[in-house]
Amino acid sequence: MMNDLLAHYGPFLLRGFGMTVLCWLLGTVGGMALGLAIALIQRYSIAPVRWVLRIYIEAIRGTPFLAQLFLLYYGGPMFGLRLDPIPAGLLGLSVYSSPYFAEIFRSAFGAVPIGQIEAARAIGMSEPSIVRRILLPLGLVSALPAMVNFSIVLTKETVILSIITVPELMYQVQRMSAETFRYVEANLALALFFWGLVELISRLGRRFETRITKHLIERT
Amino acid sequence: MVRASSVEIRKVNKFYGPFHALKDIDMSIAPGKVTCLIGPSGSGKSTLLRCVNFLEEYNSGEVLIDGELIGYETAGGKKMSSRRLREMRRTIGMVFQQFNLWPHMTALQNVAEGLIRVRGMAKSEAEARAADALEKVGLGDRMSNHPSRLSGGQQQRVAIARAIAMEPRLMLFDEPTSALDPELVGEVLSVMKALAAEGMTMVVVTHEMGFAAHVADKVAFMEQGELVAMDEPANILHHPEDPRIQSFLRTYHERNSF
Amino acid sequence: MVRASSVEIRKVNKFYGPFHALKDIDMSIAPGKVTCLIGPSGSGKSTLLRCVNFLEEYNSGEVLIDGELIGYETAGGKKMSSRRLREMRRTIGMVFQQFNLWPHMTALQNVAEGLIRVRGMAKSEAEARAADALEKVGLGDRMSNHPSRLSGGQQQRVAIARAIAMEPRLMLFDEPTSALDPELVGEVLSVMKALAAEGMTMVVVTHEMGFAAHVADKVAFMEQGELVAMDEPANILHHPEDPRIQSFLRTYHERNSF
Amino acid sequence: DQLADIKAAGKIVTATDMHYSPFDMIIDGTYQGITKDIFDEVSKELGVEPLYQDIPWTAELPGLEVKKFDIIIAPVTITPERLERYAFSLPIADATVGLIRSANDTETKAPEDIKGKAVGVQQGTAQAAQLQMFGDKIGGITMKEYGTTDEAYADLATGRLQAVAGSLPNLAYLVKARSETFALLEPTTFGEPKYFAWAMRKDADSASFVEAINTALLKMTDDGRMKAIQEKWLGVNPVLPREVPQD
Amino acid sequence: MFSWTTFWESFIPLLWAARFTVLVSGLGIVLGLGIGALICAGALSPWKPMRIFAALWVSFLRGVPLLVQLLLVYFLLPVIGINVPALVAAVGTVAICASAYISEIWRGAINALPRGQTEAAKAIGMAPLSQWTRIILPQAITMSLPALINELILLVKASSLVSVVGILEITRASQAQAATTFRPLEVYLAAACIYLAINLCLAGVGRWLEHRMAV
Ligand SMILES: Nc1ncnc2c1ncn2[C@@H]1O[C@H](COP(=O)(O)OP(=O)(O)OP(=O)(O)O)[C@@H](O)[C@H]1O
Ligand SMILES: Nc1ncnc2c1ncn2[C@@H]1O[C@H](COP(=O)(O)OP(=O)(O)OP(=O)(O)O)[C@@H](O)[C@H]1O
Ligand SMILES: [Mg+2]
Ligand SMILES: [Mg+2]
Repeated sequence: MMNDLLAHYGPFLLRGFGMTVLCWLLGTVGGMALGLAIALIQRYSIAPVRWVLRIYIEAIRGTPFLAQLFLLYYGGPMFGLRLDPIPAGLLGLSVYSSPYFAEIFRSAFGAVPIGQIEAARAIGMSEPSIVRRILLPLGLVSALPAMVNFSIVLTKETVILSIITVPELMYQVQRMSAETFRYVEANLALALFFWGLVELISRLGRRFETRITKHLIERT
Repeated sequence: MVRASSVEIRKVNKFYGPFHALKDIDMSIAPGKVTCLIGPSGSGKSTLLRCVNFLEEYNSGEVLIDGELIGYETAGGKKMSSRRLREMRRTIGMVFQQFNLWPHMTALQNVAEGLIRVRGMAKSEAEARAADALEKVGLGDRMSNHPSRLSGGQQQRVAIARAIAMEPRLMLFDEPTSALDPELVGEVLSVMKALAAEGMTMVVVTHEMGFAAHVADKVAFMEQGELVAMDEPANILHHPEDPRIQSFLRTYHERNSF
Repeated sequence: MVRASSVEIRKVNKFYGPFHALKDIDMSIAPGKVTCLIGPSGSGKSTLLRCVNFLEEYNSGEVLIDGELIGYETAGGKKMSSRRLREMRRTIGMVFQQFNLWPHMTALQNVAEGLIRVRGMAKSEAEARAADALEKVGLGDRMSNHPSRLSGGQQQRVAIARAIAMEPRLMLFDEPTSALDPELVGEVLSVMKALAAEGMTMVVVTHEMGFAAHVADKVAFMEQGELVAMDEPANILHHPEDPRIQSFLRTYHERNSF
Repeated sequence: DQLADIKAAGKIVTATDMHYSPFDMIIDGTYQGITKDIFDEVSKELGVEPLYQDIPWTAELPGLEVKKFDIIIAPVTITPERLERYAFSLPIADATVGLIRSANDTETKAPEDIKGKAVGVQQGTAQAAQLQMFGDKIGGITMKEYGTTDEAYADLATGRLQAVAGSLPNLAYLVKARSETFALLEPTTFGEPKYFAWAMRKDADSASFVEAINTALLKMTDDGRMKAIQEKWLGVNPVLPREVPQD
Repeated sequence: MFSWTTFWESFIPLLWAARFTVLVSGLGIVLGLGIGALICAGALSPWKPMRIFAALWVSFLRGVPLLVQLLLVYFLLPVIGINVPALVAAVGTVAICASAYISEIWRGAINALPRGQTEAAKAIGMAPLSQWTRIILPQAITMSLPALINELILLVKASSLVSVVGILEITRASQAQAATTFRPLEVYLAAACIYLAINLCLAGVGRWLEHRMAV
């Protein structure tokens, strides 16, 4: 029985998992890039631009992903925006995650002692260099756990992509449990896949974290 | 030999909220000269120094580096473009009172960073240069330590090496020897003297009168945001006219004799 | 009048990885005495000071405060309970080389905090006390500033006030006057002298020979992790036998005379 | 014994997903629909108070198994696989598959017209299986599966789909509510007849309870109460089998 | 096309359901912050068993989806004889799950605190509790406020999952509403507006705190 189940649904689940990982990865990378861009523009631009970005952040951050995705995919065609499920899903994930990453970056930048930035300014380093060489590496120390946190939250938000028929893991699991009523097995598979993915992400996060904090043990 | 910069400070005022930190400061520093800023704690020395490279925005007046206004396009006008400011800062070095080393880089990387990013040197060349500068301040054996693994004096020397490696035409030192022991102060001073001889203008905030007496071309005494006097070291340190300077120096002599 | 503590350091060794930072240090400090630690940068002065209140774990040897071992239950044994360590630390004050002020509190709160949390004082009483301590170091008018709004010297004085307000029986100073101007050094020293007279043992890392000469009962000279000599100030500063001390002092004299 | 326990407690604990019109709905904050009307009567027959709970579909079967509720009154289509695992009541409504199209679509008129078109359906349902079979028979369709019917309807409105298959009662109710957007294909049903029923635990402890429920349902069919309810909500009175269909 | 009537009419049932969203996420936040601080202290404690416990806590609670956690608490605990009321199960699970994320955020901020800050506190013999409440957390919280508000907003939205234990909150109510009106777009938009209103309050509090705590 169990073997039949595996033989029949195993490949679907695996394919679903692959799609989940792909969506998560691209969505996270897209969201981080957008978020970083937002945080940087906020830092370096004039007040009106900052207000606009503020509104963007609060509007996207304050509303559920489900509603956003619904709007984008099912409401989009009303305004002439007709996307296929996967592009819509990736765009949705990136946009949805961008304000969170933007805020994490903003708080990370705030944690960098001003003296260290001044030291870079004083030698005439350009702002892009300062961001790359000082602000990001130092800010990452405080931001990394929050970023890992949110990336983990995002893995779970990918299940919402099933409502726009992206064939990710949740989609396959729902299908399996609806067809066979083996919801325990199906959800166990779901939980195991997710735990595996989350463990992997947090392990990688921890390893990276020890690498960047190793030298910061400060002395007085 | 590089050309040293001149500094011209005209009626500079700085407020922190209601607090008047700099009051109509006028000062002019000829190229290649060493000027020491002395004065009581909280008198505005660091603030003035930071106005010179525009890390601190002054509220009125003018600061001219080599005759060019820094920070503003015209006096009292709008701020200059950040690109132009950056270009001006490339010729100005600074050593901070709190060092401000970058904790995620080794001593060597701290020094090489500016050479690579600002002077556009190749990494290997920059590191060779940085190693040289660290040798000069006696840190040849600690180049691969991160700042958190250095003693106070060692950190301060890295900060000094970082600034001199950039070969600025104007150097601003904020108490560059506060964490150094007497021997090292001597060494660091000789490095600084050599720089001065090579054609570098220096403004040094210091509490070390000995240093002021030996190295400075001019000594400026500040108190409560005012420039009380600026003159040859001998005139300030040996025959001061102002009673405030007299009392300031009296305690110094008492303390340092033994 | 409080009772001052004695400090007894026996064969203390400290390693940072392979680096031998303290080598078999032996030192004994009688209650109520002032001991100055001098020596080149990186010689281990800060490290030794930090071993005395066990902020730094020593690897072997013993540090006894008033005859009681700090940090370990028995020499080389397991660590003492954190409650006991805390109790011992309550009688030991420390002023750090980098001040370590708490940036989210005003000067007044920085000083009052320990009185409230550790000494269990009522807030109003603690603040009155804290205000007193700040007055003593000349900061009566800056009590409500946060550290980021204070000059280097002002920050250092807050750190000193924070330590003395706790009325410890043993005080550890790591270059307590590095950011102070000569006049203030005088004032701070007189505060410290008064404390010593009231019965406080002091260990002071300093580069100020004048201070060592005037205030210290004993001067200890360290180099490369070793205690080279420890004696009356006159013997160390005026007639040093060890050539290392001689050369160290020579540069000092050159520098400070003017 | 479950039935004895229920009678002793004086109440029967149910679970349903209250968003499947016209069976289970929340209108103005109160629970209404075919299921409720029928179950109210069934409870009366059993002489106990019904306790209605809104539980998302995902949690219903697990909850049933750990005895959080006595019965799932969400309409579940009877299929052989499901019969293996759960006890079903007698059918309470027709679940035969039907099709809808966009109201302004003039090309798709009869079920056969969906050949080669994109048709949406809720994934894993009996209706999906029927649609699949029908599609194969008429020469292939592009079937798109959705988590719930809501999304399939939404996608029909965007024009990504040309038709959506579902259980007839649900479709009929939808078309009534949004006649400007959706229309039924004629004839309204195709494929094998299917039925909705309620799910209970399949063990000895529950056998008498299942029996009692079925007895009550039969009684209602016979005395016309069932007919009244069906007509009230659907406008028609489907003929329901008098025993649980086994396929 | 877009039905404004449905949109406006949706607000009545949705606002009514919002009570539970606010209740569950509000209590969840308060408890989660407290538990999060304890777990964070555990993760940084010098005592190894404590660190391992904290690591397992975080790994389990972040690894298992909140939905599954809720199902476990509500449906599996009864199997071993512990029956918890739905609301308690919901608040408890949400708080415990949140604590894992919150503790990680604070751990990051604390890592970035200069070591000298706690050394100064230790040197005067301050007890660990005071070190935490007076020195470490105030600075860590200020530093991590934006990230923390992020998390709390996620929490408000994640509280929709408590509908599996039969609590009718906003998302659930909007699904029901969508199913009766067959106009999910309008209904979800209305739901989004209510979430936005709640979350704007949170963001506002965050901004205000950030402003206040800045020195
Ligand atoms: N964490 C560490 N890892 C490795 N080496 C270290 C570490 N901390 C300090 N050191 C080294 O130990 C030596 C002693 O340092 P310490 O801070 O005690 O010197 P110091 O006498 O206080 O010097 P200064 O006068 O410059 O403050 C230095 O050479 C320093 O580089
Ligand atoms: N951000 C600020 N807000 C308010 N007051 C400030 C601020 N920064 C500095 N001050 C005040 O301005 C005055 C001048 O400070 P500055 O740092 O220039 O003194 P300084 O001469 O360098 O003293 P020191 O020798 O102690 O370093 C001080 O009284 C200080 O309290
Ligand atoms: Mg200063
Ligand atoms: Mg030191």
